[in-house]
Amino acid sequence: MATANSRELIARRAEKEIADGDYVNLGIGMPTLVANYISPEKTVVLQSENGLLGIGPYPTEDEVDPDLINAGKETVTASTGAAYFNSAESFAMIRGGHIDVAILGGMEVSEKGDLANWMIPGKVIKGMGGAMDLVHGAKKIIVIMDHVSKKGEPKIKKTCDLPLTGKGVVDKIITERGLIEVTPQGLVLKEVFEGYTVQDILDATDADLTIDVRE
Amino acid sequence: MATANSRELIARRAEKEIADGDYVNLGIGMPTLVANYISPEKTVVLQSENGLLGIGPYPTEDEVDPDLINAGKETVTASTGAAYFNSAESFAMIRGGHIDVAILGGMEVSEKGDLANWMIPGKVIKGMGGAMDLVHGAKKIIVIMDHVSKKGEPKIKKTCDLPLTGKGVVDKIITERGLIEVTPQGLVLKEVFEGYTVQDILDATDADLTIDVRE
Amino acid sequence: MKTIYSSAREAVAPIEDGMTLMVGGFGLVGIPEQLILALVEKGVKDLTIISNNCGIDEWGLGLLLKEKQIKKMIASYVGENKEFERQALSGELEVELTPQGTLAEKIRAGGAGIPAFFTPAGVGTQIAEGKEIREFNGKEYVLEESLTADFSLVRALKADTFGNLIYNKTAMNFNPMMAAAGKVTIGEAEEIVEAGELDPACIHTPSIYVQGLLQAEQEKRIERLTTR
Amino acid sequence: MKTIYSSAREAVAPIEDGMTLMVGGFGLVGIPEQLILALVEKGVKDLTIISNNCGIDEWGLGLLLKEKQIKKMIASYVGENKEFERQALSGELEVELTPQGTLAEKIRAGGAGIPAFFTPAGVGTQIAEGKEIREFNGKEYVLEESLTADFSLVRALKADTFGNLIYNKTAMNFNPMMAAAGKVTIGEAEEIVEAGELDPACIHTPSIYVQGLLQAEQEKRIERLTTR
Repeated sequence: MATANSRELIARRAEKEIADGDYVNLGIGMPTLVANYISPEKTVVLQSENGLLGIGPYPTEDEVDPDLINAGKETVTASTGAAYFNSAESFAMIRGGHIDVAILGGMEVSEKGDLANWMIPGKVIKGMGGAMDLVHGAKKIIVIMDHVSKKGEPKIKKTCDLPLTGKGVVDKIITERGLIEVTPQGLVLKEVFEGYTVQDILDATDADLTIDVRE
Repeated sequence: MATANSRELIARRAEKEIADGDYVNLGIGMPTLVANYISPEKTVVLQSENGLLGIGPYPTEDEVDPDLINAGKETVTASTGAAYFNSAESFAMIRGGHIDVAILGGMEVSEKGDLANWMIPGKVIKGMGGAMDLVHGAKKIIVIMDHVSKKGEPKIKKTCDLPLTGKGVVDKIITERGLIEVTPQGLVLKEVFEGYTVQDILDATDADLTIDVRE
Repeated sequence: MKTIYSSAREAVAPIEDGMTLMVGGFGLVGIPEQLILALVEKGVKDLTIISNNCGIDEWGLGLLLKEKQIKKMIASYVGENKEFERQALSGELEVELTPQGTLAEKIRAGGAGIPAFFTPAGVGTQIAEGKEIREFNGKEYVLEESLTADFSLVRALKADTFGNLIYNKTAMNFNPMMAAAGKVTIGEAEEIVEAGELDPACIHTPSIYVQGLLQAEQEKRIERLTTR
Repeated sequence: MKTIYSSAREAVAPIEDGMTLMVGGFGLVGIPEQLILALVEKGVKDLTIISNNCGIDEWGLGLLLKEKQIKKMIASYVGENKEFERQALSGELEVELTPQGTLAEKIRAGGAGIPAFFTPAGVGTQIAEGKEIREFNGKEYVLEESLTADFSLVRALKADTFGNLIYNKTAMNFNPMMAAAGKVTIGEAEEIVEAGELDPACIHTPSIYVQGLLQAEQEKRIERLTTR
């Protein structure tokens, strides 16, 4: 499982996928951390699918408004230039291709870019929330996750075993070990992170990988 | 053709179809006149499909705002408790069955309640505007028109010859001669107005009429 | 001028066993607190509830669940509630999980007289099983049908006496679409003001969608207090 | 922070012959006056224009028509314009008339990623010819596909530097849906204010839909001056 350290590394690398001026949706959990590392040089607007464009920092105790939360139900603030709207408008933004980047967590990703991240059969069903809409809407879908499961099993596989969130939707996968792009020709390993080798990644991946690592 | 007098008579009779608390859409032309006769005892909210709920009186010269018009493109005012919204929301109200009464003009109405009121083949095509949406949305569709055309030909017919605005959509027809209800059993003459007889109406109508006039 | 109820009990009086209700809110934010409590008190049963979530064990729709008043739940995320889990697994509670954007759009469509629409969400997943799939411009979409309700219960910041509503910040969420999709919509507002006091250009729910109003204080419990 | 153009000419520079444009407004109310004038000046041709109306002979989209810059018009009502009549009857201009609510919904769907939806408007009329008809709950509906555009030109009362827009009264009309349905949307605003000056709860078009801004005075010609 990712250490605090590797979570920070993943979040920092994911931040580089965000360009100045982008509108970004960050999923619940590790993706939310990315917000902490957004360069002050960039103007980035964070969308929250419960109806806020322009998530600000967490509030001070005095600023807490119970009616102002993010999609993870945490109390937040609104940034300058923010807008509130209803859930239909929020998903119009998402589904309509207006979000530049969505960064989501993942349980499994297939070599075709299928994503499974919403349920484990036999375990309690919690629901997909906005994930199934997000994977079809944002211009770039980045999955950030541990490279292997808690049991040490590969999470990047030829095909997903878990029920899908979306088919052929992922553009990039970032783990603590490296960065993999999903291309029409299959998965391409583009970056290997400190402390790992190409072989480490091949061993921990259950799908064909083309190696195209720039030094 | 309807005289100023008969137009007033029709408008006054149409007003009786509006109940206290109703949300009403009045079409362009004669239907717009109905607004002049709405009883001060009733709270009636007039919807304008270009994005206003709560049409007020025409403005004084000082009040004129070029950005505030009705669907007939006349300058208007907004009444107390009004709301502005976009055209999609406006037709959501209409299509979604939220308008209690729509009062529209007509060129022809068939005995099945088909309405033709938007084009005459060979003549200039102006477009249907919101009429095709309105006839499917409002809970009660009332057509007000002259009983016969300028050439003296019946406008209430077995079937419409003109291109339809909607099929089986009209609930009541009010003309200067009387009031006719459209029922699953066909057209029923319910009221005969001053100056006309049942026979006058039968002669000027090209469809079967059941006579059910209460004295 | 809309009916203004003197109590939540009076407002929910016409709600009967077996009805379908839409209930606004995202998590506990923007839920009509007093109307939910009145439904619990009334003991109305076999409800079908359409709401993004199902409250928590001790608040919001979780209270209805605890009293086994809900027969079927249509929602997108129900992970905050242990009793939900128990009833869903034991088969006591019927559950229809819907992607959040599809849920919002199905409700919006219901209020807007659109019976069905195509959406990409869920294509290639179990959500699309048994539903029509069609390709437009080389991409696959699934046909989803609209939702309406016998009653919609929504929570506003302010209402005016005509029934216009405005919502507070992210407490808006599903409330406006639900207000439009209910055959009868009751707006629970923190404050009811005279008609004319709200800016006509800033109305979130125009009065046409609202049949009754209730003024009520809100507890606004916080699920995840997060501060700097 | 969005691109703020220093002139309408600069704003329309990337618009090319043969493109599809959405242009906001109902009648002459809420039309982006200076952007339209700049299109005339630029002389761009073979445009497909999606707009509820087509201006009048001497103002608004009527000016583009006069210069024969429009190849195809998608609109709901075009009765205010003699030159339109002439070009439509002579076959110079292709015309696609669409019920107003269907037009608004097709544009809304385009911006919202909904490729098609069912609507009752037009069933049993020539509008539905050649289109799929399907019954839901005993009523017939016609399948309509969404619309998008290369550029959307909208007119706002105020914009902030982020691109949030608010509209004035009934000058809102088609503008918000078009702003969302344009691949590139240019907002012509009477005033551009600093980000933070607009109330986040009263934004009609959130900044995500807007790519560029132009501040410009508006003539606001009145089609039918009616006074008490």
